[in-house]
Amino acid sequence: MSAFCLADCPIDVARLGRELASRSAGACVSFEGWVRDRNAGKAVLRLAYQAYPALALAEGERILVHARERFAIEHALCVHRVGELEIGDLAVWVGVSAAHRDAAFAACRHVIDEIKAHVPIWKNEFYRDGASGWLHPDGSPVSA
Amino acid sequence: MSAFCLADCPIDVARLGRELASRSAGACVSFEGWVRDRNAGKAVLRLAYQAYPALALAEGERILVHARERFAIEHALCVHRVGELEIGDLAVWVGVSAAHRDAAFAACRHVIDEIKAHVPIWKNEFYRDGASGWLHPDGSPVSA
Amino acid sequence: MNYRLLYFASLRDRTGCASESLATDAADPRALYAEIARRHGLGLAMERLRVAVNGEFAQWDTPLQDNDEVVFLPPVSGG
Amino acid sequence: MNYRLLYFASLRDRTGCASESLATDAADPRALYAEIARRHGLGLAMERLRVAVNGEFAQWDTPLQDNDEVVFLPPVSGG
Repeated sequence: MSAFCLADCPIDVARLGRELASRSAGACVSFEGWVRDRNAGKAVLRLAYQAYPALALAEGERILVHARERFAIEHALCVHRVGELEIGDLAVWVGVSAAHRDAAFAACRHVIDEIKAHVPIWKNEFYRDGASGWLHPDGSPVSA
Repeated sequence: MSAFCLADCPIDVARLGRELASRSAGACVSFEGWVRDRNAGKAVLRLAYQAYPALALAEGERILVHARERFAIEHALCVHRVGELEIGDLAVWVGVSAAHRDAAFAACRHVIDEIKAHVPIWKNEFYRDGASGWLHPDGSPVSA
Repeated sequence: MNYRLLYFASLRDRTGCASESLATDAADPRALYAEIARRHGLGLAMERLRVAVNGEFAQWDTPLQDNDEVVFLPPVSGG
Repeated sequence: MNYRLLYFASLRDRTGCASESLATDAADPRALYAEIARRHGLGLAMERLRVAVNGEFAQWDTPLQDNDEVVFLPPVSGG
């Protein structure tokens, strides 16, 4: 399995968690990004993620390889959803196992920050007022 | 359900994760402490946790209440195993949901650190060389 | 030269297409973006974008080859 | 006075019991620990322990009441 995946169906967190298992790991930290019902003060109904798959997979893999080099961790995995999501849905999952919790927390945080900053995936939010919009990483709208 | 529990059977992580759900939460961070096959250079075969239940439950609850006051989070839960555990078993689980990931990461880390430092639970490691020992928080042995 | 362009997010909405093939004299991504921005009326400044060529990040002045796949990437917002 | 003592971890192993009831003149946890340390031959210094009375952390000089439940807590090692 690649360490970074795109998924167009719900993420199976239990199965992913088992991939992190290791007899020498004492800590496992996971991050889940969920679809919130509000963003920047606007009521959100649902959202859609679009990805540029070839580059997203390469970038995601690069980020996870780098995390394994930089932190004393055993396994690091990430799955990002694409397509339509509802409020409460799991949009992105990052899991890291390590001998000790310092490295697991630091690497998990690093990976989600890097994924959000660099992987070519775009979020389109659909608002209760009928508007929709592609977002910047800081949550402000992009217009082309 | 109390926010802090002791469990003498395997922890149902999927069910606990559902307790963290919230339409206004965009981030969920969880920590799992697993039984490692080594500690301080010694090969570990299995371990046993003992708790002083009345005080452990009160202390655990106090730590989670404090976390909800200190961090901008929605839910925080923790379950700690007692009894006999094997290598790879889940010994302690902490889950935190929040609007944003900064608070979720910080609170999750804070909770596990406080649990390990203050809740009256003791770990007895059984080593391959036949020895066993109750441990200090720093991993060094306690002798009474 | 002929290029294949892929569009994502706001650029896909604005151009109205997920991909297009283009014959042009533009020899690097900078010139190519100027041309398609003019043709599609794109308002997103080049400084806000990154560019990828054949599935890898590239520079704005990287010389393009015939049949390259070129993608102008709006600011990402995954996670 | 009569106290009920609970023992955990290394103290349980050393005393060989999970709990015991004790009639003694010791009037605070400090005096009580000195007595049981002597009787059970405990080597763990009081400075390494905390004490709980009736399920709550207490001070070493908190006056004890008849029938209090007293627990001397070795350094914890959960997680």
